[in-house]
Amino acid sequence: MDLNFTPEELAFRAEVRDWVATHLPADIRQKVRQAQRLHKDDHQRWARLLGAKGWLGYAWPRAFGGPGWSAVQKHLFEEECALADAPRIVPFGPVMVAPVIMAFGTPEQHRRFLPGIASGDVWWSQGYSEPGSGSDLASVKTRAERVGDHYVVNGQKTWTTLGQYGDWIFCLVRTDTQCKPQAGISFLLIDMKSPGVTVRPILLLDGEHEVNEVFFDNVRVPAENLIGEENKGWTYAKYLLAHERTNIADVNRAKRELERLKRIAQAEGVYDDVRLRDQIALLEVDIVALEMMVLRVLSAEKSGKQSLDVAGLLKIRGSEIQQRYTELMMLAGGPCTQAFLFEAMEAGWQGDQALGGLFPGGAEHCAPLTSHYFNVRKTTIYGGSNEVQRNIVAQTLLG
Amino acid sequence: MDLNFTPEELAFRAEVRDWVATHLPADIRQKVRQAQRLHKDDHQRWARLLGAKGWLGYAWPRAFGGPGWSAVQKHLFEEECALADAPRIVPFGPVMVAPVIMAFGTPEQHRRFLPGIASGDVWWSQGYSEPGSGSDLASVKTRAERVGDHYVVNGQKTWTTLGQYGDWIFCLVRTDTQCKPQAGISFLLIDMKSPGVTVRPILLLDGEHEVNEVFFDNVRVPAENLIGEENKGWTYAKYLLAHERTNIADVNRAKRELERLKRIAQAEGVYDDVRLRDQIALLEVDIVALEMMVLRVLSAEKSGKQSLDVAGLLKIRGSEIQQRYTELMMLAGGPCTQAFLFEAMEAGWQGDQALGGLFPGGAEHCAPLTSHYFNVRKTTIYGGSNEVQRNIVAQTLLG
Amino acid sequence: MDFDFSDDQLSLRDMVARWVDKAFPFDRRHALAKAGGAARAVHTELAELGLTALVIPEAHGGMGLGAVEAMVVMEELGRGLVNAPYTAGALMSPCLLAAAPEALQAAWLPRMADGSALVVPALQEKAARYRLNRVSTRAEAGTDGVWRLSGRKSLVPAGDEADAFLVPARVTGTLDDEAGIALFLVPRDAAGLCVGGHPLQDGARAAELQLENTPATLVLEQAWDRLSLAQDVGIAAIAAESVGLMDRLTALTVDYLNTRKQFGVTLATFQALRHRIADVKMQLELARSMSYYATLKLGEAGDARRRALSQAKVQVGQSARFVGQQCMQLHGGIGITDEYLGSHYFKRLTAVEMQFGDTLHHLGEVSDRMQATAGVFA
Amino acid sequence: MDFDFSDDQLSLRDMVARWVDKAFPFDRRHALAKAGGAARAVHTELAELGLTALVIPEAHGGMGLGAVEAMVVMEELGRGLVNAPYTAGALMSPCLLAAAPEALQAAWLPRMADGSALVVPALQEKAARYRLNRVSTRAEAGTDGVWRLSGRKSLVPAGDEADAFLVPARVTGTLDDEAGIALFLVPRDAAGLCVGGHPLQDGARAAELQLENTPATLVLEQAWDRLSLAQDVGIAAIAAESVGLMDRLTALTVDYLNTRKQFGVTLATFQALRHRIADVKMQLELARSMSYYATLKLGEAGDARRRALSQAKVQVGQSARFVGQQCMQLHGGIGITDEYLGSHYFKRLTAVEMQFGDTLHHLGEVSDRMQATAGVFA
Repeated sequence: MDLNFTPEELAFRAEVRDWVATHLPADIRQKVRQAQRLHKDDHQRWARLLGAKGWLGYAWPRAFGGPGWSAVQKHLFEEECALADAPRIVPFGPVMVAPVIMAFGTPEQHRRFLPGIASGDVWWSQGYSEPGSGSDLASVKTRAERVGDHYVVNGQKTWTTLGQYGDWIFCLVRTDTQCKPQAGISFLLIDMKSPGVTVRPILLLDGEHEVNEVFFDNVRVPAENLIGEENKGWTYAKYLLAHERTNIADVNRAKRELERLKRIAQAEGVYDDVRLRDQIALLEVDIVALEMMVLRVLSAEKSGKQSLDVAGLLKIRGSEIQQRYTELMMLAGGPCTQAFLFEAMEAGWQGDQALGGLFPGGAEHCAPLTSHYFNVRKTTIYGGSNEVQRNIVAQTLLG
Repeated sequence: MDLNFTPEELAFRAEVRDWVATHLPADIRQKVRQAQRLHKDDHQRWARLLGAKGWLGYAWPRAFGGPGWSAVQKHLFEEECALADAPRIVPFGPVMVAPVIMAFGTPEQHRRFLPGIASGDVWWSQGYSEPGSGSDLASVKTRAERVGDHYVVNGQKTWTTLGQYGDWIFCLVRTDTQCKPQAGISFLLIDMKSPGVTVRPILLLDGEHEVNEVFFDNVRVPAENLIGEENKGWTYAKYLLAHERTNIADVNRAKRELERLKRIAQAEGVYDDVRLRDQIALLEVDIVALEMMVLRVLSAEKSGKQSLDVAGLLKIRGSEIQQRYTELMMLAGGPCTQAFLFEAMEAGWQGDQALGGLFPGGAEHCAPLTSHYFNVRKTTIYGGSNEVQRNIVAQTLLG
Repeated sequence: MDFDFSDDQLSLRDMVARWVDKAFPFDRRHALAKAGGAARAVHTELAELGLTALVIPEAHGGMGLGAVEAMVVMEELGRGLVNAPYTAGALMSPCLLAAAPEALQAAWLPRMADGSALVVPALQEKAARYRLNRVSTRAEAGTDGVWRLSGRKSLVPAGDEADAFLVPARVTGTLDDEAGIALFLVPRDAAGLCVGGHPLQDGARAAELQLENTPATLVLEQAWDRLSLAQDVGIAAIAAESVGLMDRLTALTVDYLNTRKQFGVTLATFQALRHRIADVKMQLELARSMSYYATLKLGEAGDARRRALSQAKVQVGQSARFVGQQCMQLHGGIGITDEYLGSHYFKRLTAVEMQFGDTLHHLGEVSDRMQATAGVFA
Repeated sequence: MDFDFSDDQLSLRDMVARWVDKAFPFDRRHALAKAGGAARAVHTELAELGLTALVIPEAHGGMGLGAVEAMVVMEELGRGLVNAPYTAGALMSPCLLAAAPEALQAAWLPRMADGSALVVPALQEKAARYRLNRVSTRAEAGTDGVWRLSGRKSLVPAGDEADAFLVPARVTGTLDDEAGIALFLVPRDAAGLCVGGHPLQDGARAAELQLENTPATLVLEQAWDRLSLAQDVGIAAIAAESVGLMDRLTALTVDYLNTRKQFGVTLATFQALRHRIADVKMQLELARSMSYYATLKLGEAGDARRRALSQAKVQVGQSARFVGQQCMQLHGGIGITDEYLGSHYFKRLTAVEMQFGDTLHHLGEVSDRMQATAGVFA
């Protein structure tokens, strides 16, 4: 038992820290630090910088051009990126579809798709959820009919995060309607520039355009874009969901946001108010406990001695903590966070100078706080709702 | 809309207050105030005093010798008793079985059983729960077979509160095993001095003897002790449970205990500790809100204009509040409440003088606090567990 | 002790509910919010219903009704998610002006009653957060006998649509002194007044006021007690509004649980969700109880009223947060979209908790005022 | 960064677990508690296993093992619900004596290691509640060079079964001064010492000490840092014990849910109860994580250690309360009976929360020590 990283791990951390400090563009860093709106270019500039370094697919094995890092190294990389105010890596390409392509794709598919993902040049989207399927993912209705050497796809996906930027989308589609729901699903890669693909924005309650509906109207998809076998898609989907769990707790970002919460409370003069401060202290305990739980998982992966299946707990706790720190930021920001300026989410917004110097939000940090609180209501819903996660946790205990 | 009681109601309250102040024996009042152990004699002395005044059956209609009070008057009576540190009325006779006897018993049964209940002379016990039936009350297994003009009863009841003092017990018994669980139940009154009745104590986690198991071994019960019709007992049982709901929130006692909590916190020097004090303030809000909810029910009963079905909510909230004030009392009492002296529950215990002046509990008020915290864990379990109550509340909303 | 509504009160409720049904559907509400939250037109419609006259004395053209009627109206405005400056303009301002010299009352109250004038309080200073007594705006009487105000007020409801503002300013004393705060009336076209309007997160609209030697009419010299009362009137009003909001949001959620299918069955079949909606109902009924309490305690003297109103705000704040968050969660993805009605109830419930003091603030108020006994009749 | 246990640590765990299985069944535990909580015999058995020697230096007849081994033992003692004065006598006292003059160490540590002597700290003063620095017991050096103590200590673990006490007393300074507290050793047969034993709610035993000019041996003159460290050793120990307690109580509850039938099906089929047990598991794993954290942070310098240990105590306190209460609730009536094993786990979990400072106390400690950054490696 040892709480310290090894000298090798510490050296690795220092290397990442140095590289990120040098390469993360100052304007992007500033946006993340202020929790302002990131645009496609912001995401993609950072992705390409990581890609050029070979770190965008930071969880990839060497065989596919990845760095072949250990679980601890991946964690340290994520932590350093978070602490340096780097944007989250948009996961749909490098974290989600890439492992599926590696595991179940053909060598030809590897050659065709992985380089664009690794470089950050090709933007992938996710086509899992449908209007009728939330937690019940297997109830996929989007139909793909084999016609010659193509599939013809008709249907609708939804909640497609940042799908407005997507070049490609990986989809669960129904290729057999005569069997059990799970048995007739296939995993298809679709070029979003294909005729018949329409992306329509869904505004969320914070007024932001983050997710989309994607419609497929007789979209012709070459059969070589099928991953693995027809009707075996559910297997690949579950494999993907298992990989999505990496960094599910997002504790590194929580540590960063806790620091920001304290900055906000100080700036607003309430850091020494014992009532609010106690809430921050409680959150600090929550975050340390979550981090220790994450480290226990890493240690178990590292040694391989004892498995530790707490993915459900990490998802539940991580999302609760995200919601809590945004809530406390809003409360610390005080009544003026209730002012709503859409422009305040943009870098370059002048804060107190807006409205002829009359914007009430005062310091710039207050402007997005309520929007963020609203935005993260999603975290306990998506990625398997926390209710579904509790089902899973209970299943492991009770059978 | 008016928050004030009418002059008549206030006059009634004053009458009750005066009478209780004059008649409640000082030694009993002191025990209740110190939350010490009450014995049979304590309960029965108070019951007989109330009985002599005609107030033991305080919810009874005039036709059966009760005072015929309105819902508000009943509430005011309960409140005055609580505020004066009177013991709770042991409900099994006057509150639980009496309404069933009144509603479904024969005139002969009225004459035979009600006077003893009204006077406080006859101690009744409850025979509902069985080892196999907790929330699932209808799964009664205790068997009553009709043999001539008797029933022969075999089986076991459990959780019989204060059953060690019982003269009579009302029981749900199974008289038909060939039908649906609810359909074969009868409601039988059994003399606990009958041969074959054995009462065995169950100690609860606080070490107190409050509940019992009651065994029936070929107990012969005259058929005239059957209430209503054979196999219709489930109807009567539900009627009883509905009546049990009266005062289910026990908010009057909560108000009294909140006062005691503040006394304890002051005595222990932590009333001005903002952390603990905030918890007390939150509890105060909870109690006011609960009281308002109770008053809304009374108002609705009084006017008959709009029904207000919040019994489940009152049970849930009332029991949670009971648990919370005992928890806060324990925390306010501090580490010395962890000392355990069985004698400390008794009146006449000398507090700091015990153990040759070395008992750590210090002020007498600290000694029973942890025991009480343990004791009230039952409140969210009995009388329909809070989980069952949530089922009921949800049912009214969702169908 | 009686919580029944009178027939007149029930008629009032029905009238507001009918107006909401007919004139304030979600698409109108949504469009107003999208357009920046301007609500003067809505205020005018409420005036046409007679609602802006509700608590104004009959002598000044009002209906002279009381706190219970205000509660009835606010519940329905909440249920209908009506973003109008009703609490500010029709309840708090009349309360403040009731302490004004008769002439000033006569000049403004009739026009407020018929809706031709909208007067709103400007109580919030940014740095004060929730401390009503932290007033840094200064008032000085010039040699010409005219009071002039300098300072800044934030989050003034419907500020750039109002005709005048009721502005507390410090005449004497240090920053937090309760004594030394006077109340002034400032017309929107006053010299040296700059008004910057902006939308709010809940779809309503507010403004920042900048006052520089702005001439003002004295309403009340020692204004502290009256300010505190007016804010408590506001607390009772938004408590009632919250009950309406929660009532409707719970109903929406119940409908959704009974409709939405997953795994081949409706969500309402899942016990964990059933228990959650039971918890929601609990918080709703506790809040409703405390909304009644708040309204019925408004007439009590100083500290007893203050304690009761803060107790109510603590309960309503907790309930608003719980009901809002849990109803969003129970809806899943659809609940958090802008196009869905429910998310706007959630946003308003969020704002309510932070209006006139958040839950922690009022918990402090309760804690500061605790007495040996507690309860409705303590 | 490695949370695997070594083979030796796993053997140690097995050894304790085997002893619990064989020698400490529930009926023995129950009988001991009923009889007043005397546990010296149990302490002796633990000594026979070598466990009392665990952290005592090899030079003094101990095994010289560390905090992780202590954690392993405490988890198993918790799982087995073993009420022995192990935290006090085998972990905290050796920590305190490590700062004593060599001769004093030589006089006591070997006997503590072999179990022939039981030495326990007497840190609690009633009026101090959880303030370790609030020491009113006075120490005065007589003209004969002998220190004499006067004062009173409460809740001294296994007090009337111990052979000696480690007693902090004030030499100089006012009531709360951290400087001016010295540490003394007082044998139980010292003149002027009155020991009154009594049972505890959790089935263990403690004593009240009354000292009147009681002669004592000086252990350490400026004892504050060492006292604080020893209490943190205690916190880490009961954190580990709590994990064992919760682990077993959760397992008992899982078994019960899978066995008990209501309405014709097992309780485990009810989703609301399934989600509750998931929440229990959450609290258990958070507490386990923070128990590791507490143990691994014991070696850090003053304030960093203090902060970490208080963070751990806050988590463990919350978890202990939640797991204890919910597992009782999930059991229904059977859970709260004296004859059922589970209720005794609940009672011990209740005591644990109030030992060495309750959750609110340690939240204050965390709050007082917050820094800009936070986290395991902050």
